[in-house]
Amino acid sequence: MTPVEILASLFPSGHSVSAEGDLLFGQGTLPGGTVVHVVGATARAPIGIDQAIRLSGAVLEIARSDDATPILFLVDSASQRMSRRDELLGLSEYLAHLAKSLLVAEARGHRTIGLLYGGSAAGAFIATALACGTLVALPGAHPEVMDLASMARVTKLPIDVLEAKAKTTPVFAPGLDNLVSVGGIAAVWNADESLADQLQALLARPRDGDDRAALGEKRGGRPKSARIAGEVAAAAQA
Amino acid sequence: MEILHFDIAAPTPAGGTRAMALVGVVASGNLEVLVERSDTPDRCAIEISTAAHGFRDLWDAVVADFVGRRAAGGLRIAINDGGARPDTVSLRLAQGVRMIEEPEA
Amino acid sequence: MRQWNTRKALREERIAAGAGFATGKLVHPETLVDFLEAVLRAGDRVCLEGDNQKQADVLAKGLAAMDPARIHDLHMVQSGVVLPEHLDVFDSGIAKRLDFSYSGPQSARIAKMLFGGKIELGAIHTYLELFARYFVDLTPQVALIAAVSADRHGNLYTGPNTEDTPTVVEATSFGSGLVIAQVGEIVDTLPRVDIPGDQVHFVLDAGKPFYVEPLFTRDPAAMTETQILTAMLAIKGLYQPYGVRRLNHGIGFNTAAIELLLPTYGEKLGLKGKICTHWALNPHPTLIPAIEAGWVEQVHCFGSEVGMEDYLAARPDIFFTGPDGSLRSNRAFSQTAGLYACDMFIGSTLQIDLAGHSSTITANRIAGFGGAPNMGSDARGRRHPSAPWLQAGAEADPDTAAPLRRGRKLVVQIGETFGEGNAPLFVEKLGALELAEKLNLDLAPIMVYADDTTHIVTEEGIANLLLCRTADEREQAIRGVAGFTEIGRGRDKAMVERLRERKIIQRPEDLGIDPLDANRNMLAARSIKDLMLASGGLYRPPSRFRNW
Amino acid sequence: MSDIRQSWYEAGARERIAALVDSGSFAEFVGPERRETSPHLGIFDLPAQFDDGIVVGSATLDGTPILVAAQEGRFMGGAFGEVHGAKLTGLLRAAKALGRDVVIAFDTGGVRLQEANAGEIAIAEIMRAVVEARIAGVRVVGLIGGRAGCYGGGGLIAGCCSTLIVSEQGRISVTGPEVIETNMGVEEFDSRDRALVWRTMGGKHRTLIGGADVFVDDDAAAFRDAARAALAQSARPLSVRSAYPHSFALSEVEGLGSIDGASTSLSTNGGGSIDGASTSLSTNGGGSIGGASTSLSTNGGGSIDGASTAPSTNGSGERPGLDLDTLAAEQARLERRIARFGDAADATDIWQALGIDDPKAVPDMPATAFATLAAQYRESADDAR
Repeated sequence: MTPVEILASLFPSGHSVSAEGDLLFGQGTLPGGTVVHVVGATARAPIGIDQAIRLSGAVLEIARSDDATPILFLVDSASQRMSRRDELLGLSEYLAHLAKSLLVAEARGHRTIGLLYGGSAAGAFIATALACGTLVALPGAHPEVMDLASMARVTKLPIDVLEAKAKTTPVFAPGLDNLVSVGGIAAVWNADESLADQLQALLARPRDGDDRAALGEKRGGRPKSARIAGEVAAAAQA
Repeated sequence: MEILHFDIAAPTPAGGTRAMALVGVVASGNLEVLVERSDTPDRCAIEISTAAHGFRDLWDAVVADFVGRRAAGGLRIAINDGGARPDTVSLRLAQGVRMIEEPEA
Repeated sequence: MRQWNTRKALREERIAAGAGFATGKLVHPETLVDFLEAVLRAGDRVCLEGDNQKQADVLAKGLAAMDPARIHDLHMVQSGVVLPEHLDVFDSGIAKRLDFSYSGPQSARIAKMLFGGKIELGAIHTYLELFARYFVDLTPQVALIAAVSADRHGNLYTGPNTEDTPTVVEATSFGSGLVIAQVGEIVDTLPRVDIPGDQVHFVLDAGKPFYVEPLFTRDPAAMTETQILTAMLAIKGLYQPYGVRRLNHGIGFNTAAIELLLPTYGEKLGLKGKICTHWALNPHPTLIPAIEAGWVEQVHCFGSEVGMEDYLAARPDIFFTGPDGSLRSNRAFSQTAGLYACDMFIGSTLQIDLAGHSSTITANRIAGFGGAPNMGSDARGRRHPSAPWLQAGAEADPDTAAPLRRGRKLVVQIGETFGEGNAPLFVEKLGALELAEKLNLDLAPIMVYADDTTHIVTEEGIANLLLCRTADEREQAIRGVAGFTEIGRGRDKAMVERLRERKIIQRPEDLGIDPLDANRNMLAARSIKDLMLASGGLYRPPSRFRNW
Repeated sequence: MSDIRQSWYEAGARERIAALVDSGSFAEFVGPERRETSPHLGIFDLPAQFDDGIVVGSATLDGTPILVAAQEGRFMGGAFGEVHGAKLTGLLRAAKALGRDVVIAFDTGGVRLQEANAGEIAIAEIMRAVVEARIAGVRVVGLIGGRAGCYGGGGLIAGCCSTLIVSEQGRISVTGPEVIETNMGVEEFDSRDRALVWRTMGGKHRTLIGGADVFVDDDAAAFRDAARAALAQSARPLSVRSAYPHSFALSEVEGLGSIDGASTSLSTNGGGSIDGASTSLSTNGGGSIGGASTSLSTNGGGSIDGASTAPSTNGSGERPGLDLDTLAAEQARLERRIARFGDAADATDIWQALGIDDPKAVPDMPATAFATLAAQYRESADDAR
């Protein structure tokens, strides 16, 4: 789906979301009357310091208000922008700041929902979609942490060997199913049904902590994470 | 991974009271050696996990030399090998014994 | 009537042919290839200057770009086969025959070309030996050399990297050959004159400095505990008992570790002033802490080292420097110093056999020798006594009356029992022998012959071959320090123990060294940055060695 | 050889923890004897490590209980895999529950390729856990000076910490030099030009632009001192924390905080740095300056005056939990950075713009001299992090 289609399905009565370069800002009202803030990173564009600071600025502005309006983050990005300038100026701080903005907004009562409808990768994925309280995806989304070609270079394994290994485990290869298996994506929405309904249903369920490791365990993609984290936390509090 | 097991007579029992010692790191040309206590003071059990296949003879020689030189009795040793040279293996084994024999803080 | 000046006449012809591409002595850079084709003749004996460090790289490129239909079958007589162009000329047929010393970075390709018959090999020499032949039967007809700068008369400034240049020019120019120099710039006044202009016939302004390889920089951060252990063994088991003051070190990590242990471990042993005071050595950055701590009285250098220039200029009491302040290195003289005036050579190798022969040549790599066979050999012409030389001589030959007994240079091979890629240091049969068989050579390319080798140091201990009286003892002494290699595991354990009682083999514990004490905190510098700081900021390491 | 400086860069994870905390106080959680190794490396026939490359546990620092984690940069480049990440997540969740400060010694290339998806989610979980702990008033101090640097997701986690302590060797970045070169070409970034790598990503540059708070020499004792100073400012009584479980209004705790901060820093700095501490208290109420002066004074004297003149954006001697004001200040700080330096082609241009006379000399400066220079010219992050 395109952002236009997504927004139309989410906000049938209209919205004020507009593009600023490859970024989106604005808001819409769900059929039930709930106002939702929208930010977005679109068009498979890389996220550099200039994009990150603009996005965090918008999120912090929303977070200031005490009205607990949800924030919907539409994501179709590349990885973080790979350039000398971005690293020179401290891209890690900008991406971390964006993630912190989303997390603090959430702590102040704003639900944060990531909607991954295209690609996203590496640091950009972490600072946007994965920093939301709930991450859902649309069919056809194609997140990747590392592409197989790069992985082949580093592991010195041929791509076909990697592809064969990828069939036995979701833990390293790109793709929506794999990210669902490790618990990174809570649910894949149905593109043929009203996105507004699906978002309203999601917002109606209270969010209860970070359940990604539990999901990863249940779905078989991350067999040890939930248990190990639990054991360490218990040992520290013993 | 190739897994090798050795369980051999060790004339000198290890001293000290520490339950465990860990030396080294799994990196190229390096290895980690985890030393723990067993309840057989006259034997030393060693388990090696290595990606370099086909060097059992060499490990045999290194392990025999180690048990002959160091107080290895009553120890249970687990090794994760990153392709270390025999001299590095010897050094880490010796460091492991020294560490488990150190007085507890 | 015989003409007695045909060589000079030929040189005049070459100069006249080259003049069309030059203004005075200055070659027009854009016509370099035409110029070279004009002054060279097919079959010429050519010295293209380049050793393990500096390279006449622009002239090498020009040479490789010539038309092999015009200039072919050259006989290259050069110290180093280092740049790709050095071998390209053989691929294209411009050159045919090769006499050389060193081929580090090209060792795999040169092996392939030798096996493929692309190169007609004269011999692999040690530096001093090849220099000697420049004056006897390998005198170049054309020399292509490199300098820092020239003036309009062709006087050359070679800077700290003088190295082979005076030797090459001496042989070529006074042997009626043609000398062509590439320089980084043309100046009105040189800082100092290293080569007089009347020995130089053409000068090419390359517009940039010649290429130099920082070959002698060993990063202390990469030094292992095992290398430190071998260094401790060498200091306590050899330097101290023999009182070695005049020496040369190889370029490996083990000897670099020795340099870094002098101000710490050496100091603790009370050896300052008693060992390692006079050197024939490239300016190793790892020697900086020892120099700064007052251990070193004098160093003569074969060449310079990238980044060390300002440091060397600031320490003229230690290094040989010109009126301009910069280092004057000279490979031929320093090699002579290493042969005659040093009591010890210690270096690493790739393979040692059961007799004690060593070689850096393996089946697929021909790295050449450089200076090691010269430094690592006993000078039969030596006549001056020194304590280590006499002591080693007495150990080797206790029966001859002292006034008639030759001393012995200490020639020490130091290394770990397993080297890079877990390749064993000790082998039944040297790769050099296999190579000699494959190429039908009269001589296997041995780096240090068994009868020159006096000691072998590994992490397992020191073998003193001077004290061995039979071939069998010698073999077991070598097996006795060969660790877990097949050679080591094949030892006669009882005999090795007997050799240990006679101190032919000394283990770390025999020397009061606990291998577990060998750790990186003992190094006087643990990083390149430490070396830079120890030099007071005078040492400026190349970017590739930095982590700041 | 106890008088020899222990290099932080060279030390392993366990040595770093030993150097950092009170002797004998460290208790490890899910240690190597448990053999909780990566369930995924075997797929690639790669050897596992018993602790999966991270050590986590509790300890005391000058008697104060802390939680501590150290990554082992030599095992798989310190990269985050499933188990590795889960240990840190668990530790941070405990920190929030206990209200106990955390010290993390980073040494990582980012996500572990062989378990990339698990590692990526682990980083997201860790960042959330850091932020939630900080919101609850816990201080999370990051130490960066290892071989692997702090790259990829590690850089993002570091960006969530309350204080970063860095040495010259420490690199903080998202994309590594080799990856930039591979993807964008050698013209964009020559990864073999190590001087370029360090002046773009290294500890000195990060200190100068405010990407790190405290600069220390490559010395384990200096890291310990700096960590101690950073933690000494966070002694917010637990009662205050629980009274305001989420976002503090700054004014409500300001007074209490600064009194608390003053007494703490005076009592722990001791000796020669009291002057520095009292100076900074009088000019800006402590804040991160107290930490800076302590670490500077361990590197040799003469730098305290410089430190005390550094600007502060927060008048409070106490750092509240992470809240909107903190992030608003950080937003302004990061926007200002782009406005000031966005057109710089090289780090040296930025350093020049900061007012440093001879920017080319910065990389070679010894730690003490650099710390003095940095105290005068750096863009301080202060509390805007």
